[in-house]
Amino acid sequence: MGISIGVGTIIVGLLISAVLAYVLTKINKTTGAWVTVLAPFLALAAVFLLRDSIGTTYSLFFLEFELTEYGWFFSMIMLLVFACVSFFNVYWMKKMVHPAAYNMLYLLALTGTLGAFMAKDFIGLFIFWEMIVWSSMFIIPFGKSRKASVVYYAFSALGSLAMLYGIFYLYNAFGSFNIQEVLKLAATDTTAALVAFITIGIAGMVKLGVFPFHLWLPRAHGNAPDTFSPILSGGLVKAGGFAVFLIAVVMPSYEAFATQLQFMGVSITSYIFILFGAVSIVVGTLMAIKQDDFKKLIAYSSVANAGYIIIGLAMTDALSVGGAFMHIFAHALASAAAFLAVAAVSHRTGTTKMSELGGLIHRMPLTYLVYLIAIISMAGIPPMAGFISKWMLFQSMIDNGMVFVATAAFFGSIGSFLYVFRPLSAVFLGQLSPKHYKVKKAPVLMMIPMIILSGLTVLFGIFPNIVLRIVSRIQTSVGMEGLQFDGTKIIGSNGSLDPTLIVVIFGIGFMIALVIFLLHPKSRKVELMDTYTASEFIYTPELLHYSHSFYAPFERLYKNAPDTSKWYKAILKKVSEIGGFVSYAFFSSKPRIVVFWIVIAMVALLWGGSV
Amino acid sequence: MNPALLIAAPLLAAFIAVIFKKIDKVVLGVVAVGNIAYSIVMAVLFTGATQIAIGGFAPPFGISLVLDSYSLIGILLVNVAFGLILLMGTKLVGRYGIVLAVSLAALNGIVLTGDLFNLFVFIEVAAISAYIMTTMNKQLKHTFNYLILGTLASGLLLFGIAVLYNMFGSLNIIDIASKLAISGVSAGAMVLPIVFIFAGLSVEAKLIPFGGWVRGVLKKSNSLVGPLLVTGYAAAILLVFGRLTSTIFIMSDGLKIALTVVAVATLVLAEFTAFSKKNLREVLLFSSIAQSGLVVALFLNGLTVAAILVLVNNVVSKLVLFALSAKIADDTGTDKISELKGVFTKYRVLGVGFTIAAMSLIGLPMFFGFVAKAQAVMSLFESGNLWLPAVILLVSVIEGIYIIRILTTLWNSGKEGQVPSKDAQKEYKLNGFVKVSIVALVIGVLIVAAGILPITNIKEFLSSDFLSFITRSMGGV
Amino acid sequence: MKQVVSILLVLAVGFFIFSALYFPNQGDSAFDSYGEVDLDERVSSSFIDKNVTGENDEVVFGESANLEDGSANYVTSVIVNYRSFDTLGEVTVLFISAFGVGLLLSGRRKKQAFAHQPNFILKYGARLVFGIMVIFGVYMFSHGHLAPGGGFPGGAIIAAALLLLYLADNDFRAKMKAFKVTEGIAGSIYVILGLLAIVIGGYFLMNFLPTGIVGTIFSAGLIPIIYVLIGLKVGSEIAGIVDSFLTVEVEK
Amino acid sequence: MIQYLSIALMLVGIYGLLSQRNMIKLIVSLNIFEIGLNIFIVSIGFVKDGLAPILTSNHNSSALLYVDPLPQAMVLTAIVIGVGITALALALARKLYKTHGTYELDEMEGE
Repeated sequence: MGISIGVGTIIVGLLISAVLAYVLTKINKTTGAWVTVLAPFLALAAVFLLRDSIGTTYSLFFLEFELTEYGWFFSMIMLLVFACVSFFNVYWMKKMVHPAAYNMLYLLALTGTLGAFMAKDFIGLFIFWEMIVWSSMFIIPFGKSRKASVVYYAFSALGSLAMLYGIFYLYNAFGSFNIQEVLKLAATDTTAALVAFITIGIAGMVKLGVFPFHLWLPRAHGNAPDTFSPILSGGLVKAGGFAVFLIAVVMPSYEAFATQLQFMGVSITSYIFILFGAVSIVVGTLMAIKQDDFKKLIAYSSVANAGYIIIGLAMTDALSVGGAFMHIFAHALASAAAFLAVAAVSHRTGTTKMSELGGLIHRMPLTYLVYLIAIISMAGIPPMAGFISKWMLFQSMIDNGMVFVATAAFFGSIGSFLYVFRPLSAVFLGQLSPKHYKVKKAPVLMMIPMIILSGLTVLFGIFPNIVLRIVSRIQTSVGMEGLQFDGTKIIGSNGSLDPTLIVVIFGIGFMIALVIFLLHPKSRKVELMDTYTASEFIYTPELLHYSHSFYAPFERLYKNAPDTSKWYKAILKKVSEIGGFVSYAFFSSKPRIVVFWIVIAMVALLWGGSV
Repeated sequence: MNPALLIAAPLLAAFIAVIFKKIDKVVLGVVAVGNIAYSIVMAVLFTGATQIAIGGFAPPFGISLVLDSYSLIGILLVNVAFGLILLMGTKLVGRYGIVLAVSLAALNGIVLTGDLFNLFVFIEVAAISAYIMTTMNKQLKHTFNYLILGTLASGLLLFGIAVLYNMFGSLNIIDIASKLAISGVSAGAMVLPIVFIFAGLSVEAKLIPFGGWVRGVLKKSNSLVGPLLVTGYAAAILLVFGRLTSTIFIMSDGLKIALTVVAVATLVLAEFTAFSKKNLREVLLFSSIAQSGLVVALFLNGLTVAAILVLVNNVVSKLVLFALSAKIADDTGTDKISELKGVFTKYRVLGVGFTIAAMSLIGLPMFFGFVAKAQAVMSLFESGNLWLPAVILLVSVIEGIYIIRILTTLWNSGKEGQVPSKDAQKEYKLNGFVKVSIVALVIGVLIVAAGILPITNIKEFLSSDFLSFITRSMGGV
Repeated sequence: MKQVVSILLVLAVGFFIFSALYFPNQGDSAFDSYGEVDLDERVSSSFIDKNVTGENDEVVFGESANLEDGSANYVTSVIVNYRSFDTLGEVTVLFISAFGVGLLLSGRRKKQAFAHQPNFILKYGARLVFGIMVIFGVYMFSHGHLAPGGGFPGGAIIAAALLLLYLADNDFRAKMKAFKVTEGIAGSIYVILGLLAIVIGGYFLMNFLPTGIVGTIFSAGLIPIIYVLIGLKVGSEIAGIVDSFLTVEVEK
Repeated sequence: MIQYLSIALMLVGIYGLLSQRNMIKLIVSLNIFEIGLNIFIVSIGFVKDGLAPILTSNHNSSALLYVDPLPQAMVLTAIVIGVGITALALALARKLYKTHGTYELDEMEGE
């Protein structure tokens, strides 16, 4: 065939496959689901092959695309996540009320992300950005909650309309929609840069789920269909990182705000963003600790991790941006893997509530391992990819002397041990609930993506330079200093990191622990219900559950903490009240009341006109 | 091509139908189709803006109809909307065929006429047909309210027109505009007539606080009257607004601000009200009030192209949304959103049409609504206005929330906290939904097409001389 | 309290109207005060000289012929000729509201009976007066182009005559179907004449007949014809309204 | 003077609409408003010492001073429209009276 593969062909191909998936699912559900598996893989291969043609522009009808270094990087992450997750779709077809619509929207969401990453102008970016929003917005209510979808849309709309304001503001100021061009120009004009930074920044923060826009994450991630939660958390959220990257780095915010008050090495505007990041680390961590629902817990952990990403991007030095990129990548892999493990558990047991699960390590050992690797990476423990990124971020924070932020980040890291351990122990360790005696292993097809994701997490934990060299090239491509390497070492400003060495040390430590474990006498295995108290048997497994009131002391500590969702609810309540008042006062069925308002309005207008 | 035929034909139809009662529906159908066809032909053969004199007396002496690209858009919009509404609600026409024909004539007259007093007459004809039509909804008390307010409004309008006649000795809009330009009448002298005309039109255009009648009259409306009042009538009146603001509304700064405040307050408050409502038709009603406010605000700022695009988008999408909602309400006996969970699971085509219209309404890209909203925001920026775009976009968030709330509820039957399943599905029965579905789907396809095509050359489109084209064609004033 | 607020509001509106019309700021006065009107600044001056389409200096009663408009009554010439389109709309208003009244007060109906049976003299006296009134009404609308009056008052007089019969005779019930047909035909002819004018003269509602000598009964072209049509139409419509109001719904 | 009074009459009509609750009184108020308006419109066509705009054998030339015929034509239209609306309003009032047994808007049941 004479068609050369380009971004246009990929987008069109995905759109066609979305329609194809819809039609095929109508005919046969499984066939349709396989389309959603094949399409991302083909796209992944195609985008991978486009590595050499970075910098080329493509056009598709009226849309223009440009393959940039960072666009390629983000697209690869996204496609990887989609490709892996889509294996699960096959198993979920029977559970859906609208399977055909699900498959179509799933691929449309993928198209949206790719289009947004590769768009050359802002109009394209916005169109695809909104495509992500509405395709996922229709998928979320297929899960447990309709409200979640509305909450998701409300925040997304806030973000994307803020972005639209920024786009048109910039167009009005510079007469162009071209992303690169406009952002370069904006850097020379502090006001325009500020507007762009705030508006597009809000869009990014909303997508990332940074405080105070984090509320949609637990609701949407927690209630979306199990197969879509990994997409949301591992994939779509990262589009927010893309938006923040645009305004922080592609538009060199350090140059644009050079005249502003500088604070800890960054401008005050950037510092405010960093502070939001710090707050969301703390909030995300604290909230994650108290969740009972497995999926909500990971969702809150995503909030915390979004905080790291935005801090890294807003600090705009080589190490921090590199760290943020690495973190985007690592967290995408880890959270997708974690959510997939949840999905696998949910597929076999039908629940994601931790208090109803337990002891699944005996039934689903491989799932347990995948989850373990994922949470180790999320918590930033070597030798996983998550450790590398966190190390880079901490390095940078300390360089800049950001004590408060660094404290928050450390708090988040320690907190993450608490919350990742809880599901681990509650779901996989402990005793098996009697309901789940007959649970089988996760199906083979589900294992494939989980193993791929875990494998990559470990691989890039040991050899992070594979990714970091790409990141370094991205940094030089947007005109900033790139990361420095020395063999397998990553050079920081006050120290360097050799991941391979760390792995070796960790490997030795692990061996010693294993030996001790093997030599130690085995404990006796006890069934959950094999107990009695006051000479009575107990029949409620929940009360005996390992994770029952797991962190009760902690929870008591912050019981009275302010609840952000209350603020939004209060705003909406006010809106509703005003609406009710308007309806009551102005839209009366009594002519004299309306005449009264008409006369008042006329007097006001006549008076206003004569002023 | 004489546009007077668009007015004469429905009138003739009404007069004939009163003699031969049995054929009124046939006549009405023929006229509706004929008007659509004729307006399309006129659009195709359109060569340039002209004033067509009635009775052979050249303007400003006789009454004249203005045929320019602006009124062309208007008649296309009004006639097509009317035809589609009629198609979807044929069964409801009953004995009201004559009233509908007269209202069609009046709407065309409102859009076309270039004479202020003639405008008043047609507004009255339209209003009286509307009063009679709204009695279909069996809310007579509210109809009475509407009648009182509508009559007061047209009285105010007439007062403004009389003052203008005294000042300029003419009733022709373009003649007054040119006399205004020549005589250099100060903006202060224009305050009184402008405020009275504005107030008179606002009652029909449903601006807050003028349009207080609308909730009672339309919240229980059937799928014929409601869509007609919300789309056709609103479009015609708002187009008049546009014509007047761009010709004879010479406003002092204070008055311009005051009028803009009314329009923007309508936009914001009506969206808030729509947000607080729980019934489909009420939500849509307040949403269209808000859109009227937006359109008027854009007109007042001289952004005619943007205003027209927003208006067209609102008319087209509200047409589908309101007609389908009323249809659902007629057949299921309720239009409470929470009681209609998952109604689209069974009627998917209907649902797709509804969804596309709704998404166009909130202005998501790939739909026509985005083009309209983008144009509005963009041209506001160009005119140096930075706060109104922010208001529009913030209000869009509220609008999006309630529309998405409707969509997710109507598509998914599951209880909150549970995955939807087919067993929990409530059974709905809609009669004769096929026709409605097809109309909705066709409009949906058009919305998507119109949403994709102009973006092809969005830059040219946005910077095109469409605006100057319109002002030029307004008789060169 | 409410009254006080209402009065204050009304006074405020009045204040603005008066100050804008009669006490304007310096340079804001554009409103011609009462009686101080220069007709030459208005379109009406051309209506009086009848020179909208051509040159014409003076119209003389009984002499000027074949002008653009042949009516001696200027108001009539404005209503039925220069602004005939308004009149079509106006006729439509009455038509549609009569129809609406009929719709609202429909159902199986019978005439509302009075408590006292009207006596013989009233009954037959009314018939006599009815005849006179109808003749007067016909005179009114057929001389609309020469004298005050015209189709609308003429029609109203005819309807009043019918009202008289309704009031005077318990058994009287007009044939509503005939009225409907009359108004339908009259309206249709009006529109058809307008459309015919497009064919003949190129303009909707153009006065395409020769206008004759100003001041004679057979003058002014289409004006008398249209006024007769309007008279018939208004008469039957108002009669229809009267009928609707004077009858009551039959209880089932 | 007559113009001032006509405006005053309009204001009385508006006051009626503001203060009345009875349907018939509302219709009457509306009519008062319309009559005031009509007189106002006629008055703007008045020319001092002008003749009634009809050519007769006495006043047989258009060169004489006539009052403006156009506002009179407008008023004729406005009157007819007013008649139509009043008829419709009365019909509505009567229909409502039949269902609710009252002309007072506030005493009617329902919303």
